[in-house]
Amino acid sequence: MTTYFGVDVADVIETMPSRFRKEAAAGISGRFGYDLGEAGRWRLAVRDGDAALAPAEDLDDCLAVVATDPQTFVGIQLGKIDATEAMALQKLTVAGDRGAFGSITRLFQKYLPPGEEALPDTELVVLKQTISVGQTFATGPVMGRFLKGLKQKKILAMRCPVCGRLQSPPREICAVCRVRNTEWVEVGPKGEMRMLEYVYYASPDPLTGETRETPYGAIGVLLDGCRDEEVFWHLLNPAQLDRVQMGSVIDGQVRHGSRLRPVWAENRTGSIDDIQYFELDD
Amino acid sequence: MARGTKNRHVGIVGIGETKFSSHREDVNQPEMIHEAVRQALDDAGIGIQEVDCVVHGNMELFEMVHQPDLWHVLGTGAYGKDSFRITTGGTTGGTLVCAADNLVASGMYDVVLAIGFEKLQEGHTTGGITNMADPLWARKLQSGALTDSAAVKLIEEFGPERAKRAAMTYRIIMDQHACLNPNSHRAFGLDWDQMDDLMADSPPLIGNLRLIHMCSQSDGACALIFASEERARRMAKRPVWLRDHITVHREETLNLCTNYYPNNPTHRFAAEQLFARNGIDDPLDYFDVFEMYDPSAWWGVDWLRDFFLLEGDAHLKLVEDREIAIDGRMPINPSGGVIAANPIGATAMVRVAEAAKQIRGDAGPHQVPKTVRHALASSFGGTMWTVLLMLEDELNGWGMP
Amino acid sequence: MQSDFDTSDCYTIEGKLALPYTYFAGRVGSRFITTLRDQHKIMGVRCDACDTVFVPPRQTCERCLGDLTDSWCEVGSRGRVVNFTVVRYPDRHLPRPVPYVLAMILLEGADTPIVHLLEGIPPEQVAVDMAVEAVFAETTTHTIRDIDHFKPCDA
Amino acid sequence: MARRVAICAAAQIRNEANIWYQRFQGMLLECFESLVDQTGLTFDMETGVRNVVTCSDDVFDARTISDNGMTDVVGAHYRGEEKMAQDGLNGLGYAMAAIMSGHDDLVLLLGHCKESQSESRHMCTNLAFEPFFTRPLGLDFLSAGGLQARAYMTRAGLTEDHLAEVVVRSRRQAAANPFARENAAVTHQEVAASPLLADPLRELHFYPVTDWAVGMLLCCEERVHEFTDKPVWLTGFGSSMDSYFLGERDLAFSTALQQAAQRAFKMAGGVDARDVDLFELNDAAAYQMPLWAEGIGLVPPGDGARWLDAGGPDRHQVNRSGGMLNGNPLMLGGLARALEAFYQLRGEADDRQADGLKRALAHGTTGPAGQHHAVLIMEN
Repeated sequence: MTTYFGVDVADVIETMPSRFRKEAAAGISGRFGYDLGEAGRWRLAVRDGDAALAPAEDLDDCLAVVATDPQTFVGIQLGKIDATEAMALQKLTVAGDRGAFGSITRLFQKYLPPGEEALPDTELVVLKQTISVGQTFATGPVMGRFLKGLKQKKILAMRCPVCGRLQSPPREICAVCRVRNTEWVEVGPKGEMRMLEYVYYASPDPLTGETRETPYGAIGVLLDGCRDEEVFWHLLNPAQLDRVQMGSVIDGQVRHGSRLRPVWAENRTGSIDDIQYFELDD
Repeated sequence: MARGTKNRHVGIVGIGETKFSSHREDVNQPEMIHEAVRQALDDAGIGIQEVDCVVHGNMELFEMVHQPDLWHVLGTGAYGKDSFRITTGGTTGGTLVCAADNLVASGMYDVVLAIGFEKLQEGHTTGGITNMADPLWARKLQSGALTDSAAVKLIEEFGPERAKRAAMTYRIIMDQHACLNPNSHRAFGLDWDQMDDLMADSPPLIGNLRLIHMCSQSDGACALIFASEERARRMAKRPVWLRDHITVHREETLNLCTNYYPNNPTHRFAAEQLFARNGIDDPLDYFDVFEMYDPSAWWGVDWLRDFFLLEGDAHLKLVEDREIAIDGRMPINPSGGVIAANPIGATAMVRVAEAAKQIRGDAGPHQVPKTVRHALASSFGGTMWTVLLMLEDELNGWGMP
Repeated sequence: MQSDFDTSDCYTIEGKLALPYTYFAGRVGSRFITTLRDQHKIMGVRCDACDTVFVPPRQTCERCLGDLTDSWCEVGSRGRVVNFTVVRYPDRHLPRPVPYVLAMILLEGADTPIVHLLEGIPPEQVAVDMAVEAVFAETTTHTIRDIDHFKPCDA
Repeated sequence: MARRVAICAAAQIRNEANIWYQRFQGMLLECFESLVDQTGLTFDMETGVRNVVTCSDDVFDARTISDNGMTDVVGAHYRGEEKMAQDGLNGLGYAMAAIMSGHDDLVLLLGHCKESQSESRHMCTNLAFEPFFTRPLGLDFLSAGGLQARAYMTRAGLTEDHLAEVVVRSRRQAAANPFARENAAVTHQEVAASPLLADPLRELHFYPVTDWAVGMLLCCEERVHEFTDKPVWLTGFGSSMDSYFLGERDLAFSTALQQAAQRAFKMAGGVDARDVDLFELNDAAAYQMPLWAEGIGLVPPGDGARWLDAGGPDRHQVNRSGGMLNGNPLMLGGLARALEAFYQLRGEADDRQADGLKRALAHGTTGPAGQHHAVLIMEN
């Protein structure tokens, strides 16, 4: 086999079982594929804290398959190449369950080339922790009234007494006119799709510390009774992500987006969760 | 200057930038900061005892150290000195420059050291940015600073083919610049023949915003030393003068479709105001280089129109004709910009540092080939916040009574 | 609250500030921690210019900005209490059930005291100047708590 | 010589234990509206406010870029906004510079903090300790205060009685302050019997959980007449940073405060503590009032107990507001001190008004046991 960065790719692959940290792998099981181009295809089977690695032609039974070239593979193992950047450049792809694959990669000790030992004075100490501090967020009278409206399946907005702009969720003030909003109006609850943020990237939700499920769609809905950019921000039914059409207004030309309706939660407590999501109003 | 005049002139006399990287396991936060501080002091040829005041900034929830300037005194040199901690999200680095300028110009301090840093590897950047949103509503919906709203806007206006090609052209030019800058975190060596593949295959993040378009998450620090005119002339071979700066924030609620907002985009508003009060009619003609805070290639393309007060497709043409390249008519980010390195709390200050190096003519391999006399640097943060700063090689009598 | 403030629509919603973090001790901090973990030795750094042995270590002298990367010196695992407090308010960030003693301990050979837990003595008997020694932790946390606590010892 | 800077107007809501019924935006908006009403200020690009300095804290707000949530309620939409992420007194020092530099004629300053929002303010301040050597021990600003209290009380001969007297006086003074946190009057016996939290600190020795918001308008000398006929001039500012690790500081005497005060006195024309008529010191805990009085040079080092015994606080007009000890949130303790000095110098301090004032000193601290100090000299 070939060497990259002075390291034999075979050595990196074959030491994988011995670098597997059994103690960290409790409760994890599954098969994971490595398609390493000219360095071959490999299947890693993890079960009850044990790991076995074997060459495999067919990786269809794997939860996730990582495909990359041997140089990138070795580079990542040695810390010479950043995995995210390799993905950006298409030099590394993960098919299947990306999250599961991510958890597996953390179960291996760092590869050390033969003859190099982890000396105490070169070890770089890392401390991983989730910091969590409970919070009691006030609604105040304005957001409070809006959220209470959701309990009754009503979407309320506030209107600026000067420029007439509607804001929902409402703000205490119109930023443009620098005056308190005074008038409440009910809008929607149905509306028109204006903007879809189709989110593939999974990140932690700081309100819970849990990682969000992806893909999801954050949407801007122009609720009935609103105009221009007075859009309402919420979620789209994830099953309908590929079925909606965005609307727009350019130079006065209106192109209408999909009609949407809110799906209300059964138990409503006066929070954003009182609307599960919006869905197509067919 | 504002409506009045600047109390006294302020020059940049020392510049320090760490190498930017996705990982700095070898140093803790104050140690990383100290690398930039040491460089800036050496560049200015002074010891820490000549510094009167230290200004520090980052976003503390990215690393979760409360009031981190307290700990970072182990690397900043602030011990026994006046110090401020001023933050404004992504614009922090620019705000720190404004603050240092104000502090020196006021006469309160003769020499001020400004430090912006971020060690993004220590936290979860997207989670940290999501946490800026209102906890009762948008925090549930936002995913960091990832948005493809600029892509949507450009595609709607110019069609998908032209818009996508412009964004990728911008991206490749930035990468070519990054390859010239030894401090870059990301320098791929992208070639023009990769364009179609990258447009089609780079992993999508949100809509048409792909991984290749988006800025990196970097560790790094930047330090700049500012001095009064009198001190600057004694200290530096060639002080770079900070002429004027403007900050424009906007409300928290960020509506996703911004093309019919009654107000100008903040970048455009800032540029109009700043250029008007400094008597600059044609910014494209006046400035020799622009270091822009470009968080993604899409935004980079879109914002050119705002910063240079362009109309129609003039900004697209600048990109398509590659006039934004280092040897072009208006070099944008000869450093490689934010897509090449983004230690957020330092990023906006790096724009100023790089612009100052261009004026000094000692940027190294990424020095713009033509003479640079007037430089523009921008910051971006919050919900479309702008800090825009002008740097000059000569005082030319501006800003004085 | 102003008496005319209408609170009828006001309430609160529980949430969290919860995010993952990965802290790096750096070369200097790592050497201190791994030496503590593996050899049960407490290391300090000496700044010659300031004539001071600092614990915990640091790469740069805070006062003169001198480079202290390679100025290691071992300090004793025994020392004396120079100051202390008894933490009596329960809270989630605390390492022990209350009450427990936080003491400032000047280790032999060090010029700056460190803060640590003092155990093995009722809080009301703790006194300034008493001699204490480190009790090392059986399992590592990769922090200063690789010293589990200090306990009183003979002077 | 740079132009002079004055505070023209101020506004606040009352300090309360738990403003559960308002978002911080609502708290700030009340201050903002009051300032607009008082002064008629505008946001015109030529003549109005173009720069707002805010003071808040990401950890206490549980919000990355905490100033992002308040742009509208502080009037900063399409204007400048810069966040002071230290005690708000530094915001005043910075606002001074922004005006003296010539960059701004007017600066609006607004600050808020809701200590009640998080499950524990001590968990928040624990995060100010770095992750490897100090945070794992559970250190926070209260236990750091306990350590400092013992160090200082030993040095200066302070007793429990002294602390009790500081607390009783603080409550008495605050009772005359309509915006002070509402606390019961206490006796020496009640203070001495309150539960120990971090020996020798008792519950009543430490400032209580508080929510608050405050705002001020600052203006250059040339335009003061547009907004007030009673400007309060900011004539000196200085700050200084001490060592990070508690073991490397002299906890019983703050050299950083001494430096900050000397710098502020120098800028104010070479005055010293004897030239100051009223002092507002940022006493997060009872022992800090004499400790800081020593730091600014009002009391000789180590003489804190004798100074208290001799009725020093009343004689020198120290913390007529009740001090931070009665209740101001972290990050705003110093700004609250400047606010009191502002009202006193304008003769608007109601029943707690001191006579014959010309010059006042406001003090703010940031960090555990006063790592960073700022001192502001104000004159009428």
